[in-house]
Amino acid sequence: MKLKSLITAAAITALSAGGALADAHGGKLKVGMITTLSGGGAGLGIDVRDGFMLAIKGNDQIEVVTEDDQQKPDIAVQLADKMIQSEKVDVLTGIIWSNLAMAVVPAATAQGKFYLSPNAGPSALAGKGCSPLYFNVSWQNDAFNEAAGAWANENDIKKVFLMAPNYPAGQDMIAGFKRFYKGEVAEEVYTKLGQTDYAAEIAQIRASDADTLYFFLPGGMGISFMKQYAGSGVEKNLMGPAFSFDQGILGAIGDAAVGVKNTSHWSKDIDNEANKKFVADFQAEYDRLPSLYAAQGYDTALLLVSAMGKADVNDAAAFQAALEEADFASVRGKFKFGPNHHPIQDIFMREVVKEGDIVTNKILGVAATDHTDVYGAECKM
Amino acid sequence: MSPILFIEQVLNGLQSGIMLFLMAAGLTLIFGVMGLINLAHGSLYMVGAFAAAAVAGWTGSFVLALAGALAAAAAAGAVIELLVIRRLYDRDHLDQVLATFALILIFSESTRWLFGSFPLYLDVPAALSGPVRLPGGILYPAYRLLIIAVGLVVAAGLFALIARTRIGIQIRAGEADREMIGALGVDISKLYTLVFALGAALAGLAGALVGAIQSVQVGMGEPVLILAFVVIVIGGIGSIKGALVGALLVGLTDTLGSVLLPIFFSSFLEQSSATAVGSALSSMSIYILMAGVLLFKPTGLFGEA
Amino acid sequence: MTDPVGQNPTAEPAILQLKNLRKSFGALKATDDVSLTLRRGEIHALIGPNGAGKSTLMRQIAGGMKSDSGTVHFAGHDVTPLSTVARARAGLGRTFQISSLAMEYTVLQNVMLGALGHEGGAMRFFRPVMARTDLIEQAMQALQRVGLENHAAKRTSDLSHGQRRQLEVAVALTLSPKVFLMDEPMAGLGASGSKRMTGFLDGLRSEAPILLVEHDMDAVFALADRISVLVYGRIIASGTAEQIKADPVVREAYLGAEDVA
Amino acid sequence: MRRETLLNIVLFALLPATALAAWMLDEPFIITLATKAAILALAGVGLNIALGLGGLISFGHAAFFGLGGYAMGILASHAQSYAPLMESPFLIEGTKSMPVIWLVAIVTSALAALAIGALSLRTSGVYFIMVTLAFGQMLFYFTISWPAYGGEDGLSIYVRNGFPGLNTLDPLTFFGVAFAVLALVLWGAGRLAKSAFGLALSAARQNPERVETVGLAPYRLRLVAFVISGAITGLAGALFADLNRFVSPTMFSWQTSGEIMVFVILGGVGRLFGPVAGAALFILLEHVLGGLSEFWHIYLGLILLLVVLFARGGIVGTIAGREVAHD
Repeated sequence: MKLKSLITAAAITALSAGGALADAHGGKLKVGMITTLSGGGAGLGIDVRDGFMLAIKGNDQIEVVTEDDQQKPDIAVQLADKMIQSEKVDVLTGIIWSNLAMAVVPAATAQGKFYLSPNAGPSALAGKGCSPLYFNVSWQNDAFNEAAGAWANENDIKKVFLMAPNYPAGQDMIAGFKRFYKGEVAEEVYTKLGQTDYAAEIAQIRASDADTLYFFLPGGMGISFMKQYAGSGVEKNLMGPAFSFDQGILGAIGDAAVGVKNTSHWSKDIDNEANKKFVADFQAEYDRLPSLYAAQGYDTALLLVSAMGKADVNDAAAFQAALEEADFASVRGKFKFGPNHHPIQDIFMREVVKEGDIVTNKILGVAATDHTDVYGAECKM
Repeated sequence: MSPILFIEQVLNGLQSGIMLFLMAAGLTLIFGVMGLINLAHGSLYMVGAFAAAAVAGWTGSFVLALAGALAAAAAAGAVIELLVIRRLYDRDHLDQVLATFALILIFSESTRWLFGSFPLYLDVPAALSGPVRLPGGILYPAYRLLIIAVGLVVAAGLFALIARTRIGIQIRAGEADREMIGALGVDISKLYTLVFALGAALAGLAGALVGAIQSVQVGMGEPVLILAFVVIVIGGIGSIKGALVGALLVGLTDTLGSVLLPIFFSSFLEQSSATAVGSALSSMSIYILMAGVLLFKPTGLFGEA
Repeated sequence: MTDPVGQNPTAEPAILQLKNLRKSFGALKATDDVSLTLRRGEIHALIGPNGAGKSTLMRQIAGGMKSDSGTVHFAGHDVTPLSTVARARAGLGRTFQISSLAMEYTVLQNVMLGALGHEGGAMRFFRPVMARTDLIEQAMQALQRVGLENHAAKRTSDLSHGQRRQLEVAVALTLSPKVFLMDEPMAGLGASGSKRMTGFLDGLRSEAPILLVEHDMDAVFALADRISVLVYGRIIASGTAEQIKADPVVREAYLGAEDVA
Repeated sequence: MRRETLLNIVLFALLPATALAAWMLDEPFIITLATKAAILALAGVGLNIALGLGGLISFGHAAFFGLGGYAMGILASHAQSYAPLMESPFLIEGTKSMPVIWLVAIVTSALAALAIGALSLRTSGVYFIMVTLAFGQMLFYFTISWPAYGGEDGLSIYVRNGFPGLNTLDPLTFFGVAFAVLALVLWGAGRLAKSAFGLALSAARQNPERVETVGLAPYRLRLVAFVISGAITGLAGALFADLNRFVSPTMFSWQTSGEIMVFVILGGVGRLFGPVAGAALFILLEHVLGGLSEFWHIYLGLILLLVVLFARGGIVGTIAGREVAHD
């Protein structure tokens, strides 16, 4: 073992021009996972981590160092420094939130590390701020919303009421929807970030003549809104990106969510082998239904493994090319990267349904085929 | 905006004020009697909500869930009073802030350890799940009317408790002069444990009631805690009446601010920047209200120096 | 009972003049239409039973409490609207009944505070104040005059009650005020201490007149040029020691009472 | 030598010793942690002037920390994009020079502290705590919903700002810069505590009536203290932003105010080196406990609780004993 790693190290040293870049830990690849494991947002980070770990279970070529960012950008930046400087990881991944990604990704890629995003896709990183070393394995913030806008055009939705929290991701989401949607906008309301009571907004919705409410309220905000909306007796169509209707959240909303249409690149009932195996394995391993975050974590690991089979991570150009091929069986079915390293994928329209006692999602159809983001043109790498 | 909608929004503001009052009442009571700043009050609110969700999950009964929330929060309150809080009464506010900040950390992560990282399910009882029609044709969720009713009952109960009962007399004596109630032969430490448990139970009740229409998750207590502090500071710390008035003021400002400010700005700005400016200002509005009140009345509306 | 308001033209001009001061707390009239004067060179003692309103009156004069009505004239100016700080700067040197000292500080540091106040401000951020030999000298002089020079390095909270009174006086001395307002400087001093303080105050009146609130009747009768008697917030008598001793109203209302200190 | 002086020397030497050892062992992240400790200690030293010396329990110092951070973020982002901040009436360009950024951070947060302090100091006690919190929250919500500089996403600065003649990209050098600032401010704060102003301010905390009676206005003393305190915390914010090469509204959150307060209380209120001890211990705990368990906040909470209940006077107070802190 020691001899083997010595030989490998020597070979790599000979191959790599700098020499100083020699891999200190044999032929293995070291992944630094910075994700949210404590506090209110921990559920998402735990799902990404669990999905990722499931995919590399038994793979002794990948070593994962996991750290909790506490959903604080400054902690995330420091953890990235730690991963790069002390742990000497080759690849970083794990971040859930756009604001944390905005803090970490530019710093990580500037230090020559690959970053694979298992969630969060701020527009800046897809456009002007793109990097050859940054790969988004999830979605660009606008994607689900653009697809929803397109779907609305074709499904007889004439007038919408738009609602999102007043922060960049919220504004991006609404802008994404409006980019594709051709109908009328009745009203556009921005709520406070972290707001828990939506009585005032629901009254406005009731009074408006919109036929559909399109909203983005992630996490607890969505739970609160849906429960309150259900009790209000307002009966408009509800639609939104998948974040407020994912598996981890549906349990807390309960029946109130049934019937809501939401766009996602993944659903547990997508019919392909990889997905069936993933859903079954995940349930067997963790005894709960996987969420889209878990699916993204899983795909991220599959992508990484596929690239490792083609190139050595110390040869950045070759590894980048291997990642660009995206030669893995995604649980979403089709998956490839656009020129800005963001996904080209189908976005589905799902509907929340009740299967027995469990509230979950089922696919209605494809909302956008081979969808990609609009920021690629600004990306120069 | 139509008059009906405006009235409905005023009602929403009052209702949100009542929810805040439930939370603030315990906080102000504890401060008034013991002079303690309790940052962990939000954690007791969370304990109430989680206990309610757990009991509702086992039994399916909302009434039992409320009872469970009251019991769990009161018990948690009594335990931390006996173990920690009573050592803080004669400390300065600074020590109280740090110790109860530490309690928040312990409560939050212990709850996550016990219940997991995902939000829990707690729904309103079926009988109250829909809207009712109010005079004037306003459709209003029945459950929110229940919250208003409970809030008013709690307010009346607290006023009666303080004005009429033996404990109330002791509490008032304690507010006026801590040494005096000792001299009256009252067991102060028992009284303090009781008052703290009562305040905790109120927080737990608020958590359970509000949890049914919001998200039952770790960390749910902190935003409400800050709002409750704003409320009691505006009203004057230690005053139940102040807490009620402060809560209604904050509820109205918050609700009407978020509705009216964007409309106000759209009268002279273009739509999207009006929405942005209005939303930004409305999220700051209650803090502006609080700073404004304190500038004119440095000890709150009903507070004594 | 002559000239309670100080209208006698033959007397020294009044440096401090109170006109019709009133202060009520709810139904309780703490001070009720109080007028009196303090002239240069005199000690004017204010006596009365506990709760008569003496401390309230002192705070109305020094500025800690707003009067409901009435005015305070000091050194030719109406100082009624001024804050405590402004009145102190104008030259009102006050000592407190219940010690009002910085308890964490040493005795010397407390007196230094007075010296700083006299100098006109503390907005010096860099030079260590304990390196200011000029201020230390002033402070030590003041301590010496009250007899605390050997306790300069002691922590104030370790002082006896009597010593704290002496320290209060020392702080006031550093201010070189135009008028002293002293609230029970003899309390807790003991016989020999009282005697020493009496002698000290006797000499002090030539520096600045003293409005003296005191329970120690021996000291009052030994020192005071004039005495005013305050009962239930009203001045019921005013005059020389002999006049007061002889006044039947005073005897009944006050001197006959049990709580003559 | 007094025990506290000895302890201070040890505390003071601890950070550079850690950084040097980490440099020799080639553990750059430990240097980053030491830098973070130095910067947060600086924020604490700032707060301690208001809190320890002046007795002003500010629950809103995140406002100044954040303003300092945004002073850095805004200036550096404009320099990064070569777009001037303002063209009329006169041209203001962005900058990547630390000394200029520090100056702007200090002036901005001092002005903010002047405004916030002038209003807040009309109140006292719990009301003061809460009104300062309110001002912090206002700025927090303002930055979240203000789109020009990234809103909740914050601002990333890709390359650390420069200091003339130094390579600030080198972790040890940047540590040196931060530590030098901390040392300078500690020296200044030590002088301040012993100055005429310090004497009067601390007296106003112990007994405001006393101070008034000698003709000094407590309000003015406190306001000046609040301004100095805010300015130092603002400077710390600028350095913190440079450490992370990133600023976000989190810097304004009430939790940040709480944490700065925790450093001070943990270390020892009113002790010159208290914040240094507090920040170092806090970061050590965060680092060590964070590796032990997903639920490490429980242990952190327990330790904080034990310190408050049983180690009164914080670390410095416990070790050095109850000597007079201000002579």
